Amino acid sequence: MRYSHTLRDRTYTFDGLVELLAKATPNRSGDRLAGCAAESDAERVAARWALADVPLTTFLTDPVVPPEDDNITRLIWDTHDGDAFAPVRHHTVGELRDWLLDTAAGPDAATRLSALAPGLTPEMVAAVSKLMRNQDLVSVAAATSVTTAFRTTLGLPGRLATRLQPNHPADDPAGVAGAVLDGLLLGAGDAVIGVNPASDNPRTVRDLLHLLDDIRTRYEIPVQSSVLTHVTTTIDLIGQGAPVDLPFQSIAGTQRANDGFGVTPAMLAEANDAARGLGRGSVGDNVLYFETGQGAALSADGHRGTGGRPVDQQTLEARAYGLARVFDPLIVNTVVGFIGPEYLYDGKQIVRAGLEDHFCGKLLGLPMGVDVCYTTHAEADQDDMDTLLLLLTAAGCTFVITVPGADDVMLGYQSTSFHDVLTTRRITGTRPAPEFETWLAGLGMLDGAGRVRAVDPAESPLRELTAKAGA
Amino acid sequence: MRYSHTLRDRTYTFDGLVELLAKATPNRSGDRLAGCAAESDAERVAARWALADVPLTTFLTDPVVPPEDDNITRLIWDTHDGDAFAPVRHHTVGELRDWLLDTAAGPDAATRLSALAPGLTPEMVAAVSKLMRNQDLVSVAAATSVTTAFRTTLGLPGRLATRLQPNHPADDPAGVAGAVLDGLLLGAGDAVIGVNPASDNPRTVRDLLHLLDDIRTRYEIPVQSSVLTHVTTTIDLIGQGAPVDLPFQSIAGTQRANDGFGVTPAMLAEANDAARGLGRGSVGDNVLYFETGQGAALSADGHRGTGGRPVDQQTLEARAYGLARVFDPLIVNTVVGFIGPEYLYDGKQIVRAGLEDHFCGKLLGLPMGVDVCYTTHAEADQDDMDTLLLLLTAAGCTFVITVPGADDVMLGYQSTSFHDVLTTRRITGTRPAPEFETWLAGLGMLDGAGRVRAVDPAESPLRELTAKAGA
Amino acid sequence: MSTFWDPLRQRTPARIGLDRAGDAARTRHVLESAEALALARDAVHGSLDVDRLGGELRALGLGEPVHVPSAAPDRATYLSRPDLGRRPADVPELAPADLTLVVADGLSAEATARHAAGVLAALLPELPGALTVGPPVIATQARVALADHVGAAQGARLGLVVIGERPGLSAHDSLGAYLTWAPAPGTADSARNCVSNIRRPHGLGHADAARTLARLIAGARRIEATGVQLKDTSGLLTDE
Amino acid sequence: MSTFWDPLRQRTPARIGLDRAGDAARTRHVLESAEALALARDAVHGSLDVDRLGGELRALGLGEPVHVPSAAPDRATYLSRPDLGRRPADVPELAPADLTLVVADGLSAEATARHAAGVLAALLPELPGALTVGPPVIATQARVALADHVGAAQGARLGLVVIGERPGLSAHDSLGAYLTWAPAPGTADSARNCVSNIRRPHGLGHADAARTLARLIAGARRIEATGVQLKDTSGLLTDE
Ligand code: B12
Ligand code: B12
Repeated sequence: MRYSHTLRDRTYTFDGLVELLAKATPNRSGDRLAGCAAESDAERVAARWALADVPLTTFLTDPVVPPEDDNITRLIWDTHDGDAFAPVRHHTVGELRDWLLDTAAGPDAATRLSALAPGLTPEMVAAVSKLMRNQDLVSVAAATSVTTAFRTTLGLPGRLATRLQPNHPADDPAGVAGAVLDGLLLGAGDAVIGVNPASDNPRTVRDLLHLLDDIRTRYEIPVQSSVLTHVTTTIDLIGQGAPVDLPFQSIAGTQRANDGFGVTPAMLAEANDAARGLGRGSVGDNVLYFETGQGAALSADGHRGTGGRPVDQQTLEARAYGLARVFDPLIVNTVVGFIGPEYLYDGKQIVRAGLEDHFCGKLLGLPMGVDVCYTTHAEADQDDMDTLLLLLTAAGCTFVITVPGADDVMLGYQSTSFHDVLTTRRITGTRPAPEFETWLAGLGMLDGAGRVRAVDPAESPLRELTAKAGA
Repeated sequence: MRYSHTLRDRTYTFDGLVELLAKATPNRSGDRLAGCAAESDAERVAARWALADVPLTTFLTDPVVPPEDDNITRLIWDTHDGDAFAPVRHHTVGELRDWLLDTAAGPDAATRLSALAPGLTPEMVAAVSKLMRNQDLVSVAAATSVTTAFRTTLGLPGRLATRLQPNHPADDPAGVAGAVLDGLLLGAGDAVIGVNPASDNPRTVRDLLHLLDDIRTRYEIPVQSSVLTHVTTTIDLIGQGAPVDLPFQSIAGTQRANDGFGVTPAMLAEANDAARGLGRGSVGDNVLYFETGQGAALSADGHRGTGGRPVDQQTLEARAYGLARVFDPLIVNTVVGFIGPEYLYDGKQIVRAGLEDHFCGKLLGLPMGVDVCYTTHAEADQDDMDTLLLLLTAAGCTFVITVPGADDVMLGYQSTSFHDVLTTRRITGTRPAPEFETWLAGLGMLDGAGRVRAVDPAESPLRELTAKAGA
Repeated sequence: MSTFWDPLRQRTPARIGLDRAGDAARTRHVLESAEALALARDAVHGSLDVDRLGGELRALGLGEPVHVPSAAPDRATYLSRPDLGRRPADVPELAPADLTLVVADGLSAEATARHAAGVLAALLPELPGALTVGPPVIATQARVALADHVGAAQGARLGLVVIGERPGLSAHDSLGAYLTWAPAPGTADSARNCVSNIRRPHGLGHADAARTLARLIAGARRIEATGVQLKDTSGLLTDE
Repeated sequence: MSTFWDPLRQRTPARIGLDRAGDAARTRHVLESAEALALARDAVHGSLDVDRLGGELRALGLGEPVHVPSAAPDRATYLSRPDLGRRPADVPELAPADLTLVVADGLSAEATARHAAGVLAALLPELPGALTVGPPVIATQARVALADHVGAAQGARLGLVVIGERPGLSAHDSLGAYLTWAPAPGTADSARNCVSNIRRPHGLGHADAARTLARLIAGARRIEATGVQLKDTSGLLTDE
């Protein structure tokens, strides 16, 4: 199918849905790298006009990535819920935007948006996001509610949870424990305490699992832990009896890109079953943790779709959510600015992509978090992160990543700090997950207004937390 | 006084406060144009370290613009309140940041920050803002409260007011009235209904004053109006009995720049007295309306300070607030992205400057609003405006400018639309000024949740609003 | 519902009465604005067809038009360095005249191309015969203040610049006119008068603009000044 | 108060125990981070002293080091075009070897300059004698996958790249090592193994890194593969 639109005297044509979606995307370095970006603002607007007129049903017949080559397309199509789709079946992409904004502003918004989720495919959601302004992305996401639970309940309105990320460049247990203590004292960790191990040595991973589980049980903290090694290692460790709460895996939006990560849907299903089987959750049984990020598919040379054309990175990212939601994960986050400037050049592109990813994930029914972050080689700084963090909080983001001083000393990038979240919670009036909040209060860590007090760590009930780890 | 700081092996020196302030400023095209910007990130950081150590008392003895040449410096020094200054007198600039953040997070924040305002000079506030991240600027501004009143009460917590800006390229009364109707139907105008006349013909200005006053009295709308002509014209028109609520004037941060605008403090005092004398306010008697904006001084070649050195545009902007506050205005707004890319290059610079200006104004005790805007020649778009609007709302901004479809058809730039504010109010849970809200409710324009309903204008009690204007 | 707004839309180009999707404007309106922005950005970057405009100005009978480029070598420099746009690369040699006429591209060459010749053609008959008018100067990559240099070189008593105003979403072709008594480098903007938003259909027409300018010129000659002062003292500025 | 954190700060470079100003970190910490960012950005843009490194690598006794620039002509291109950094400008002619050694600047030339020679010097004695090792290849403006081209050209069974990891606020000089069985253009990252964060004081030391790599090399030769598989099947990877 060819699409076209005329602006002033010039007619722009787009050869198929893949090209149309790419050209309608906001300017982005990764799409330029892939060779699919619009060449001018005018071409971009023309593509948007044409995209606005595409009927949503087109996405059910016209694959962005051919199903015969791609298990994710098959999964998306197989799990599409025609009944849920009914309210918008006769709409175009442009009308879907209007429907979403109407619904978000109307009564029962959260219920109606949740009911729609299984009827939307990732490509529909990606398409509509391309017609939406930052404000629209915040507005609809804020009206959407997705709740999951394990030992804490996540995604409740008015809450902003955090992953406490206590990474260490040599996986030193005392170093990791020190960062966990710092985070807990600053009220972080209610989404997950999740370490990226520097090494992929299974014994190191097991040791870290024990370290985190010991801390949790010793202080009876209602949190879940995760060690972000490859899912196959985690499956093995579950088999060996290691205390696994949340198996983790990075995923991407095409079969080929996931092959590049060494991961298949079957592995994810296996990890899900294995971890659920352990029955370690207290208030819920969502167990998987996924990370995604625009650019991952292109970086693994897994970014091509129908006709061998490059698919834009934002559409591919939404497809990763299509994979994720099949497994009812506890948490998912995009690592938005993590990979580098070749995919998202500067603060503006990172902010926009963060809002898109959050919107798309949430609209598809995922408990969506964001690693609000950038690398030193991108044109961004902490001001951009402040901006994105505040915007995402307004959008009702489930959780964000937090590291000591916003500086990840192992992964080499900057995220948000424990302090940043305290500040944002105060500004926006948001609070941690309820179970965790109760625990903080029980330890005397909250002031009258429910905010985390500044305490002398030497006087804290947690002061011995690092002792067992050898510090 | 020379300042210096060593980073790694290199020592950076700064020849006086003027240079130090400029070099410590975030990267900004206007400071490059003026030739005072830092040459590298490293130099900028060095300047910030040095600035953090400057005692606040330095600003009381070491002028940025020499008092002998500049009536604004004299005004700032003459009106400085030593008692109010006491809590921070012994602090450095870096310690002031910590004091502000401590205070903002503590009890009675609004009271303590208000009490401090008369003790701070614009230069102190500009200096501390340079050490603050976007988040800090939002956090402290959100804790600060400044309330003023005329026919509506502005600046109350949880409120976001708007200027309804119904400009027309030929001052056509029906065209102006049409835009007023559009705005009122979308809940705008509670800060002011303010027209920029295309012409400076005094009769045109008088006609517009009558047009707005007729609409207001006919529908008993608790709002104030303003026709943004030169203050001298307004003074004349008051003399002639025209219905003037708020005299308006653009002001800048140096005597020379204000000379370039044809305005003196005496004129402003005269306008203030004349308008107060009319006693037209119902709930308060703040009557002046000022606009400012980074770059205005440089564009009028009025940007030099001590030693003939260029002063950075953000410090000069704060000095304009020092002038404004002497007159207890009803409203002040920076026109942040209005002038063009030669002063604020792109969305990032506009967002940052908007947050700085709002913070500085509010901390100095002003009822601070922002024209969230950009021009077509800047590297920015409506996404950046969405971002800034949401951030400012989180920061407790008093009001923003709104025009139909965000498109000012006379001034040639893009601001925010009535719809944008409705969306932002919904996302953030903010509401219009109380008197205006009551009026909206009385006309049946609000739904159960207090939000502006979509109505058929032909059925609205306001439907005849434009009739008298000849439409 | 939209019929309510139709008569008002005849009276203003403002985007009034946009349909709502929830609190926001509907997709159609959002795309219209995005499209307008893309086209307005083209207008900023467009360049003036000097030869064509020269032909039109020659027809005014004021002598051979002179092209004066500013000190800004290209559009990117022009946008970031207003100081360079405010002075000519070289000050031209011009015969003395009472009134210097500068036709400048400013931020919209489209505006200048469409309206400059028309406004001047309407203005010339309104000027007093005693006033000598120099040959039209076409200034490119130019700001308002560039005319101060030209006027000073010509020893003019009055400088008049018509210049493209920055393009907005709805008007890419709006012309401004700035009048300065005794033009000289360093003149403050408070010492000028301005007639703005000259364009069609919604702005000021060529004839109206010309009449306003003629009245301002007469007033300026009477009080030997332009700027805040001229407006302040002159009852003449009230429409007939 | 800060004494509480001192012992823990010996164990991690993480910015733990920052003093609060309200909810935020105090000015000192904010400036420290801003300073670290400025310096880390310098590290990204720094370039490798190829001659100096060549001298150190020559001392390993593996023959004359070969310099292979990638297809990315400069740093700006390198950062925006990873595809160019993944292939050599020209594939070098090299004598066959079992193990290809590539020393690449990656995102931190500082890391490569500080740690590459040390890690390799510690590794060589741990390798089995039967394994022939090619002359060190110094790759600039290079990404990990560039080594696939070199290894394929050498007909190598294993490719080892040591490469500068992207600099963070606290570590500008962290080295990564990537091992690939049967290197060939188009190899997926899932078919490699990685040893990362080689640096001092807080990361992996040269000797530890070399030992891990030696074990991985032994395992790879046994199962004739690297990647997810190698880790999956190998009990060997559990520390002694
Ligand atoms: C950037 C990055 C990524 C990016 C890579 C995309 C890109 N364009 O750069 C993304 C986000 C996709 C990614 C994914 C994963 N990564 Co990674 N990644 C990094 C990081 C932060 C920086 C790498 C770097 O600077 N390279 C230098 C530049 C110059 O090289 P490059 O050619 O541009 O980049 C290539 C390599 O970085 C490589 N790569 C990236 N990650 C990994 C992981 C493994 C196991 C391998 C073999 C290769 C590899 O892919 C890039 C593109 O070809 C490092 C941490 C660090 N401090 O180095 C972790 C790191 C290398 N990744 C790691 C892991 C575990 C993964 C995952 C396996 C996580 C998971 N459970 O799914 C996935 C899958 C990777 C795969 N098999 O493809 C670990 C490896 C641990 C180990 N010792 O084996 C590290 C050390 C971080 C950690 N400790 O968690 N990663
Ligand atoms: C940008 C702008 C400004 C900027 C100028 C700085 C700058 N660097 O551009 C700022 C914000 C400082 C400004 C201030 C004012 N402006 Co103004 N401005 C404009 C605007 C939006 C665009 C001008 C433009 O595109 N010029 C073309 C470019 C190429 O020229 P330039 O050389 O780069 O810019 C120069 C002129 O624009 C000039 N200028 C700008 N405003 C004014 C106003 C007057 C009266 C004069 C004589 C000159 C002047 O200053 C610039 C620098 O030298 C116009 C609206 C429009 N549609 O044109 C209003 C406009 C020209 N301004 C107007 C007014 C009233 C003012 C103020 C007097 C408001 C006040 N009450 O204080 C002040 C003071 C101006 C002064 N005397 O110095 C009116 C003039 C009405 C009239 N017919 O007289 C206009 C038409 C808008 C309006 N209707 O309200 N302005």
